[in-house]
Parts: sequence; C-alpha cells; structure tokens
Amino acid sequence: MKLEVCENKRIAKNTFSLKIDNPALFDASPGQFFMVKINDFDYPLLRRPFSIADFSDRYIEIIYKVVGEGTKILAGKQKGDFLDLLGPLGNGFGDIKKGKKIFLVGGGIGAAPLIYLSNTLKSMYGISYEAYFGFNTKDEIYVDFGKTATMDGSSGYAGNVVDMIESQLDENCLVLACGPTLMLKRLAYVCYQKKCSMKVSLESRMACGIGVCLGCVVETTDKDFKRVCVEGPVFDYREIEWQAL
Amino acid sequence: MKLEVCENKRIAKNTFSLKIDNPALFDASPGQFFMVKINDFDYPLLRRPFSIADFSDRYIEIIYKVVGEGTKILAGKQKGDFLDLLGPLGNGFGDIKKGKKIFLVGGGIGAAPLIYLSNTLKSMYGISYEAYFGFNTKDEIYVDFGKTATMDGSSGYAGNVVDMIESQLDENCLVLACGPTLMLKRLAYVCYQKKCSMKVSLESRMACGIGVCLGCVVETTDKDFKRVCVEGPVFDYREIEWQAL
Amino acid sequence: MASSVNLTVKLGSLIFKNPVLTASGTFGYASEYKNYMDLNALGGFVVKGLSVNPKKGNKPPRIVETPCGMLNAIGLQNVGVDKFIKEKLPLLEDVDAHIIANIYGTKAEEFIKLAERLEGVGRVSALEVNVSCPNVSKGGALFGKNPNEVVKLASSVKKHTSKPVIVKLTPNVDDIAVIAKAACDGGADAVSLINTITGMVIDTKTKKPFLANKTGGLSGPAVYPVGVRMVYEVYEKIKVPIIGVGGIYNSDVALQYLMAGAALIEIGTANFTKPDVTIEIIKGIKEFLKVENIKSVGDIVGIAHSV
Amino acid sequence: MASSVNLTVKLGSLIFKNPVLTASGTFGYASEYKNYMDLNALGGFVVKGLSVNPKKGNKPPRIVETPCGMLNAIGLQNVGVDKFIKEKLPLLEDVDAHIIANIYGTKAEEFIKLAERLEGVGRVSALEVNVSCPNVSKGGALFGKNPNEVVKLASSVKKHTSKPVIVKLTPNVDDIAVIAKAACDGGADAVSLINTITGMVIDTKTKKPFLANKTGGLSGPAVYPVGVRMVYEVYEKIKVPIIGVGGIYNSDVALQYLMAGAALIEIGTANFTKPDVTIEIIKGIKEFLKVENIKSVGDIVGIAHSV
Ligand SMILES: Cc1cc2nc3c(=O)[nH]c(=O)nc-3n(C[C@H](O)[C@H](O)[C@H](O)COP(=O)(O)OP(=O)(O)OC[C@H]3O[C@@H](n4cnc5c(N)ncnc54)[C@H](O)[C@@H]3O)c2cc1C
Ligand SMILES: Cc1cc2nc3c(=O)[nH]c(=O)nc-3n(C[C@H](O)[C@H](O)[C@H](O)COP(=O)(O)OP(=O)(O)OC[C@H]3O[C@@H](n4cnc5c(N)ncnc54)[C@H](O)[C@@H]3O)c2cc1C
Ligand SMILES: Cc1cc2nc3c(=O)[nH]c(=O)nc-3n(C[C@H](O)[C@H](O)[C@H](O)COP(=O)(O)O)c2cc1C
Ligand SMILES: Cc1cc2nc3c(=O)[nH]c(=O)nc-3n(C[C@H](O)[C@H](O)[C@H](O)COP(=O)(O)O)c2cc1C
Ligand code: FES
Ligand code: FES
Repeated sequence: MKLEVCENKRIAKNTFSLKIDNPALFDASPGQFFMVKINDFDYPLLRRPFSIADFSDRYIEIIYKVVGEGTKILAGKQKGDFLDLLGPLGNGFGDIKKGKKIFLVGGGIGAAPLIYLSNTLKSMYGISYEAYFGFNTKDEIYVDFGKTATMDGSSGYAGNVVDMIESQLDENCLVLACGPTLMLKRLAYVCYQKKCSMKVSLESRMACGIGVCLGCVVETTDKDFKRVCVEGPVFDYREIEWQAL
Repeated sequence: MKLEVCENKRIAKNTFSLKIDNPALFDASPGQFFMVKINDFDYPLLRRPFSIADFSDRYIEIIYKVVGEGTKILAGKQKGDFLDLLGPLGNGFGDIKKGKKIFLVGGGIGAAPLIYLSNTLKSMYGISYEAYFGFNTKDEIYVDFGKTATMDGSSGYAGNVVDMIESQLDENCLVLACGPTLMLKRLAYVCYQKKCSMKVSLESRMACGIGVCLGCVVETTDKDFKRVCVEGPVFDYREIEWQAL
Repeated sequence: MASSVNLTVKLGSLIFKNPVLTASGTFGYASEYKNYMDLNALGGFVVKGLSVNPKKGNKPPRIVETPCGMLNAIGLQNVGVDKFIKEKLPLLEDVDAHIIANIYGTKAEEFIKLAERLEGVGRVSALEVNVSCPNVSKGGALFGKNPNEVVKLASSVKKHTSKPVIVKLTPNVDDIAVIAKAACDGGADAVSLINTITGMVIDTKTKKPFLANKTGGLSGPAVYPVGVRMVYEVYEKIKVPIIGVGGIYNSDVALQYLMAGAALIEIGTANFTKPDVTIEIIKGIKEFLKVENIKSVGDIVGIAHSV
Repeated sequence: MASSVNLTVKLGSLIFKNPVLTASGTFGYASEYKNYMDLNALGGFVVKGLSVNPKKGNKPPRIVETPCGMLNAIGLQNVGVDKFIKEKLPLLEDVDAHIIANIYGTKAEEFIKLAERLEGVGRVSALEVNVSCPNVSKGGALFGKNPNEVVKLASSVKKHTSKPVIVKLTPNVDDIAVIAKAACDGGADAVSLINTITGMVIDTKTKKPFLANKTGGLSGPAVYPVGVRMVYEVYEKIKVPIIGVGGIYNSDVALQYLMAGAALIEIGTANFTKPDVTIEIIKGIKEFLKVENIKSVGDIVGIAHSV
C-alpha cells in the first residue's frame, strides 16, 4: 500500500517523526507495526518494521531512530514522497482490563508504541496509567508526558528507568513495556520477583513480517519458538524464555 | 567530488537537464564525460557515464534520458541534493582545425555532448559549423539549434538524419558525431564512401571509467582493443572495427 | 500482436496454468498470502520443507540482511507432515493451483516415509526432494553434494510415489550438471535449482558470527546471476524439465531463467519484499510475449542456447 | 583508548604497513590511481593478471551490472610480463607499498616462466598464482578445482622463485578448504580467496547471454557473505595466512574478513565505485581498533572462531 508522506522531521537526537497520510482503510491497535519499504527499488532489500507511534483519521505516525542504512535513507524522505507500507501487523497490547494499576515503561526508541497506547487508554477506555521513560541523555527525549529517567542524569531521575519504578511494583500492577532487550530482561526479572503482570513488545530481525519466513522467532518457556511478527510483537512476559535472549 | 544539484528538470520526452554547481576546480573539453554516482549508498553499484552537455563557470550540465533504474533514480534528484562526480574523464573531440566544413551530427540523446561542442566551436574558436540532429519523434527534441530530422516526420526532415545529410558530405567535410551505434555505423559507412573525415563519440559499458577494469573496450582496425574511457570516448572513425559493433 | 498468449506448462502429467511457482520456505503454507494476492493466479506453490516429525529449527537470530540479499538459517522448522496434511492443506481446498510438497529427511528412510505418507494425499501434486538445505547438521546438502547419494535418494523416493519427483539441488558444488544428471539417473521427473549459497555475516560488535547457526544460506536478487548460469549449464546436459529459482525479483530476471532453460520458475525472497511480486511477474512475462509476438511461453525456454 | 594502533602485518619475510591491498584486475597497474589517492597509504597492490605474452582478452561486452554486483569476463587482457617490467613498474618507483604480481598461465611451464622472469625484479614483493580465473578457456579455474593440480602448480612455482607464493582460489567448488590445503601442501606461503563466482546475465531483448563470453565472474558487495564464510572455513584447516577478498566495500565488511581469519584483505570492485575506498577502509579499521582498545590488528584475526 503506497501512502504519501505528510511530514518527516527530527524531534530529538537521531530521532524522527514520520507522518503518513492515513487512507482510513483499516484500523490499528497499539503495539501493532508496519513493514516499511524504504525505497522504490530493492535496496535495502528487506522491509523495516516500525511500531505505530500514533494513529488518527488523518495520519499514521512512526517515530524512528537512525541506526543504520535503512533508517538513514528514511530520514531523507520528504513531504510528497510515497512509502510502501505493509500492515498493520501482529498482535498489539490487546484488551487492557480496568482494575490493575497500569504502568507504561519505555526505554529509548521503545517509548514510541507507548505513545499510541497511552492515547488509546485515555480516549477509548478512560483508563488511567502512569508512564515512565528511560533515555541515555536529555537530548534523546521525545515524549512530552510521563516521568523520565536519564542515564547521565541530565533530566529527571538519574539512572535506569527500571530502578526508578522498581519500588512501586506489586501484584496489583500491570506493566506495559517496550525497549532494549537488556532493559526488558531486567524488568522481567523485577516483575517476576514482585509477582506483577507485564505485557512486553519485543524486537527481532524480520524478513516477511507476516509469518511465513520463520526468521523472527523467539524462544518461549514451553521450549518452542514463537514468531514475533504474528504471535507477537506483544507477549505476556511469562511466555518468553528470557535466558535465551 | 560531491557537488550540489542546482536544477534537474524535464526538457523533452523522458529527457532531463541536470545542472550541477561548478566548483571551477578543473576544465573540461567537449566530448569528455563524468562518472556519476547515483546514490550515497552502493545501489546502483556502478557509476553511470554521462557526457558534458554544457560547461560554464557556474554549472556543469548533463542531459540524460531515463532508460533504466539508474537514470530513473537520477530523475528524482532535487535542487540541494549532492551528487558524487568523477571526472572530467576521457579524450574529447580534441582540437578542431579550421579549413574543413564542419558537421555536427547527433542522434537522440547523443546530441547532448554536441551542444557543449557547438558552444565551444563558436565562442572559443569562432569556427562555423552546421548541425543536424535526428530524433524518433517531435516530443523527443531538446536542442534549439541546427536542423532536425524525425523518424515519424513530426518535425523537420522525415527520416533518418544520416539520409538527411548524406548528399552534402565530401572529402572537405569533417563530421563530429554521437548517437546510437546503428546510426554511427551507417554514418561511418557513408563517410567512408565519401572520403569524409569523422570523429565519433562511442558508448560502452563502463565499470571504472579510468582505464583499470578493461571492461569498456572496443575493437580497433589494428585488431587490438582500446578502452573507450581513456583512449576514447571520441575516436577517429577509421580506428574503429565497425563490423564488430 | 498476438491476441492471447499461452502460459501453460506441462511437467509429466501435470499442467500448470503458468510457469510461476513460489519457493519453499518463503511462502509458508500459502494461505498466509491470501490477504495479499489471488492465490489462484499462481501456477502453484512449493510449501515449507516437511519432515516426518515436527522440527523446531535453529536458535535465533536466524536471518540477516546482506547487500541485495539475505542469509537464513531457519533449520527447517516445520509442523511435520501429519499436521501439514491435517491442518494446513484444508486451508487451501478452494485454491486452484498446484501444491508441491518440499520434503526433507536425515536419511533415505525418512524421505521414503514422507513420500508414502503423501502418496494418498490427492491435493499434493508433486514432491520436491530437498537434498540441498545448508542449514541442518544432517542430511540436506550433505546428500546433495554427492552424486551417488543423489541417485540413490531420487530412486528410492521414486519407488514410493506415483507423483512427479523433483530434486532440488544445491549450488555449493564444483559442477551442478553432474548432480543434475545423477538426479535424472535416479529417475527424477524434474530438477529445481538453486537452493541458497552458503554464506556468513560476522557481527563486528560481538566479534562473532551473526547467526546462531554461524552460516546461513544466501538468497535474493544478489544471487540471480549464479542461478541463471547454473540453469544454463544444466539445460545442455539433461532432458527433464528444470525449475529455475534464485533471486528472481522481476519479470526480466524471470525471463532470463526461462531463456536459460527453465520450464518453470520459483519465486522466493522477493515475496518478502513485495507480497504480490508473483502477480507482477506473471503479468510481465505475458506482456513480453505479447510484444514479441510469441505464442507460447514454452517457445522461449532455453532460447538463449541457440546462436 | 589506545593512543596508537599497530596495523602492520607480516607475511613470511614481508612486512605490510597495514592489511589493505587492492585486488588484481581492479586497480590496473596502480599508477592509474595516483590522481585519486595516496598510493603510499596502502599495504600494497596486486596488479592485473600477467601472462608470458601479451593477451588480448575477450570480445566485448565484457561487463554487466547485477544487483549489488557485476559480472566481468575480461579474459585476462594484459600487456605481458616483459612490458609490465619495462613500462609499468618504473611508474611506481617512488611508491612505498608492496607490489604483488598476479600470474596466470595455461600450463605449469608458463607459470614457471613467469616466476623466473620476475625472480630478478626486486620491486615485486610476492607472486599471487591465479588458478581461479573463470573467464578463460584454458588454465584458470580448470586448475583451481582440482587439488592435485593445485599441489603440483604451487610446488613448481615455489621451486622457481624466492618470493612468497600466494595461491588465489576459486569459490566455485564443493569444499574450498580442500583446495586451500592442497595449496599449502604445494608449499604456498599464503592463500587468497575468493576469486569471482561464475554467473550469467541474459539480455532479454536479444535473448542471448549478455556477455560475449556468455559467463562472467560475479564480484562486488553481493558476494561478501560467501567470501567471509569461505575464509572462516579455510582458517580452521590451514596454518598459513589467508588473504581475504570478495565484496569488501566498507570497513565493517573488511573487519568481518579479518575476524573470520584473514590476515590481509584485498579490495576489488569497490575501487570502481569509490576510487579512494581503500583509504576509508584503513581509517575505519584503525578507528575500530582504537574504540575497542585493541592494540594490534593481528589481535582480531580469526577472533570470530573463539566462542
Ligand atoms: C516489531 C518491531 C517494531 C519496531 N518499532 C520501531 C520503532 O517504532 N522505531 C524504531 O526506531 N525502531 C523500531 N524497530 C526497530 C527497527 O526495525 C530497526 O531499527 C530498523 O529496522 C533498523 O534498520 P536500519 O536499516 O537502519 O539498520 P541496519 O542495521 O542497517 O539494518 C539491517 C537489518 O537489520 C534489521 N534490524 C536492525 N536493527 C533492528 C532491530 N533493532 N530490530 C529488528 N530488526 C533490526 C533491519 O530491519 C534490517 O533488515 C522495531 C522493530 C520491530 C521488530
Ligand atoms: C562516454 C559515455 C557518455 C554518455 N553520455 C550520455 C549522456 O550524455 N546522456 C545520456 O542520457 N546517456 C549517456 N550515456 C549513456 C548512459 O551512461 C546510460 O544511458 C546510463 O548508464 C543508463 O543507466 P541506467 O541505470 O538508467 O540503465 P540500466 O540499463 O539500468 O543500467 C545498467 C548498467 O548498464 C549500463 N548502461 C546502460 N545503458 C548504457 C549505455 N547506453 N551506455 C553505456 N552504459 C550503459 C549502466 O551504466 C549500468 O552499469 C553515455 C555513455 C557513455 C559510455
Ligand atoms: C527463509 C527461507 C527459508 C527457506 N526454506 C526452504 C526450505 O524449507 N526448503 C527448501 O528447499 N528451500 C528453502 N529455502 C530456499 C528457497 O526455496 C530458494 O531456493 C532460495 O531462497 C533461492 O531463491 P530466492 O533467491 O528467490 O529466495 C528457503 C529460503 C529462505 C529465504
Ligand atoms: C574487472 C575485474 C578484473 C579482474 N581480473 C583479475 C585478474 O586478472 N586476476 C585475478 O586473480 N583476479 C581478477 N579479478 C578478481 C578480483 O581480483 C577479486 O578476486 C574479485 O573481484 C572479488 O573481489 P571484489 O568483490 O572486491 O571485486 C578481477 C575482477 C574484476 C571485477
Ligand atoms: S518475520 Fe517472517 S515469520 Fe516473522
Ligand atoms: S571503464 Fe574501466 S577501463 Fe574503461
């Protein structure tokens, strides 16, 4: 599906917000993602997976960090260019029931899908939540809500976002998280200790995004492999074999 | 050498004029060419050779036809983009001595280097010439001087540019030509018959453009191979083994 | 211009409505693509490699991108032949295209078991015997590099099935024509080539091979010149049809394979980039034949050999 | 951060100031690059393949682009060893980098002649014996696919030269480690790999192979995973240094080759795309070692093998 770029602008260090015209042909739920073709020609070869950072009648927003060749090229796209998107794909955060105390926890670019999630929780379900985001430095911050932690202490809590929230978690909490694998691993450990619930969005190298290549699998506690693109990217953290990550 | 694009606009059917900021670091003579890197990344892999269509203190002009992937991407470049150019390369039309009656003969996109040549002949040497250009159809015409022939008769002489000029050629003429191989082959035959002189700019698949890969060779009458990029692209037509082309 | 062109291809008793199939491992069990294209438009599909028992496959990471290509080391993860028959095939009941089962075993007996298990399954039109997977520790390319093993394997499968037997060859050999001839000697009704070329990417951050399996198989546009060359080489040496596969990403490359000598072609990695690329390719082939006033796709098969 | 890193590499008695060489056939006789870079910055260059007599090479077209790669079928056009010594070498008199002569013959006697002819030429530091060119009808890869021929050839050259002998291997084989071992058995001081992978492009307009030679050798970024894999495989089987070549186009890929086990690397096709790519790669390797606080480039050679 070729869609028009409405805006593509830098919003933080190496971080860009890409707004794409929404043809309003489909719905998308928080945690789902698109496979984006970077160029009209076959280089880079594979589509890049990006979470939905926001979704409205007018546009689809993706927030991405420039980390390699594909995202570098993406940063050069301009209003009026067309991008080929496949999606929305995967299972998002699903239904969030009231009752539990909800924490959104994001690390770095992993905060992106939590923006759409927070908007949905608020507007659709009227559910309240607390949001905590960790970044390396102040100039990486691109969210304008929630509490932030920075590793260098340049803004908010000085240190790791997991340390920042650890003391607040207990069995009445539901954590909805996305971020670097190491952070999620620590968070999973903490949640396990505190018997707190958690849904977590994982990243994995993907070729197809639609379940056919079996490239994106993650090991699960039942000693099986699950596809991040179809069975995920959001998983109950108890399903995941964290040792293997 | 990364240079800025000043303008890139369509000037005829599938034909574009690309003007590039001239840093005035070098000189270039008519018939020379540049090897142009199409993208910042390595796809397309090889540089594309393009003749110099005009050259002034302000800009380098290339006129190109969209025929494949590389030129298609090139057509998308915009003012402010940078292009990596290698050159000027090769031997151009060289010194043109007064005395002979000069004919510039171009076919299709092959007319491009003759524009710079005509400007140089006029301004530098004050040499007069006649120019003849052949195109398939009227909407392909991008030159604003000389006489034109079109295969479909939609403008000027109806038919082949070689037929158009054949009767005017004799041993006092010097033809300076560029165009499709088949046209040049016919022209060479005519010139041979009429004992007329000719310098001709040839095309060939190039990898390096600087004489090291030996990919671009053309067979010569002394049963040797010459490199189009270094010994050419302009050759005396008697050097070329036309049968082999 | 011809008003209509004939795209049908025969392989033994089978008739394919056009020469475009999808390659094993890149199209799942086909039903996954229902949302993206009309499956009926295809000549057929080769489903993910099947083993006697379900197979878990290799640890991740299993894929990595390379210039105009990718490495995969899936390790033949699959649901096993029984579950395939029970759960996957019924999803394709209403689809009018040939289904080819790609089968894999670590020893001849397993291949035979698979052939026997599929014998009664009418929906499966043919068997593609995978003797070329580079990403497993047993079987796979270990068979496929040895002409004697290939003869033996082809003939044992042949004895246990009434369906056409296609042997899929590995490109990681001195001379692929030797292996192709061995497959024919064993009674193969067709050969398909190429499977992936073994490669490796090293993650310079960790200083280790990127894939958990260390090596993986290279596929995608990058490899097409190797595949075209091998089809060309094999075409001169054998009499059975060739199925060309490797890096086909547009109709020009598809036509190159046909002209080199492939009667049918399989599209793999390109499905990931463009889920409906097969439709585009079928259209492109048709268009080419029309413009060139060629009546039947069969007329261009191997045409690059005539001088 | 280490204040300075040691990039030097030893190969027998030779010391290279860094591991970056240019590959035969892609850098002419080196002087052509004088305008584009400082030749002194390189570890050395391998000049275009030399034969006893001048060689005209194949008819054009000789090259064609492929996805992230190219095919070439130059056919070893070269000025011949005598003219090389008389006319080309003097142009490099003031250049401080090793010159390696790539030699090619159709039979053992020709290789011996070349070795003898170059023996007295002090400016040539080593010989790279090309038993892997796919684009000639005699010699070339016909030798390189046969371990017995490789042993014989390596040992005959070795007997007629006092210079280090490098044997350059073809990737178009079942098992490149077998050929590498054969080269070592013949006394090779090093092996270089890979030469190009045989491929074909068909021009669908003319319906014929695009290259006059029909097949050509695939090089460029597309092939790097194959080269890295082969270096990795060979590293575990032989004791002499490996020179890694194939698709290196940036310092990350260069580092992958080193980590796979290459002591030196050669840059080929990438020179066409960026004439000063070698300088960029040397810089990138240096930068990597600095950031990683690694003192000597030798410390990462083969590091991907340690688990
Ligand atoms: C479900 C999902 C959602 C994602 N959402 C976002 C998002 O909202 N914003 C964002 O900035 N990033 C997101 N990522 C990561 C993003 O896909 C990678 O950063 C991106 O693919 C890098 O491409 P590149 O060409 O710049 O990097 P390169 O390293 O050059 O890419 C080479 C290959 O590796 C893959 N790759 C590289 N890094 C990753 C990674 N971290 N995860 C998966 N594949 C990777 C690429 O897709 C490509 O195939 C998401 C990943 C997944 C799986
Ligand atoms: C000395 C010289 C001067 C030229 N000057 C001009 C010019 O002024 N204007 C212009 O429009 N064209 C010119 N050409 C032709 C131009 O280089 C090709 O049209 C262009 O490379 C096509 O690139 P592509 O990616 O669009 O085509 P593709 O067919 O996709 O290219 C694939 C490969 O083939 C090569 N190739 C394709 N066509 C040609 C060709 N006709 N000649 C040489 N290589 C080719 C490409 O460089 C590339 O490596 C010149 C060629 C040469 C050799
Ligand atoms: C992710 C992936 C999985 C594959 N799995 C199989 C398989 O199970 N059986 C098989 O014979 N080939 C398998 N292949 C090889 C393809 O069928 C095909 O031969 C190869 O990828 C080359 O074609 P392509 O370049 O069009 O992808 C797989 C390829 C990929 C990329
Ligand atoms: C145009 C061209 C000419 C070549 N000529 C030779 C040669 O004369 N001798 C040789 O051993 N290898 C030759 N090669 C092979 C290269 O040296 C190198 O092994 C191969 O191209 C792979 O490296 P690359 O991908 O970096 O180019 C040639 C390669 C190219 C592209
Ligand atoms: S990306 Fe292909 S199965 Fe998930
Ligand atoms: S293009 Fe390389 S020698 Fe002419």
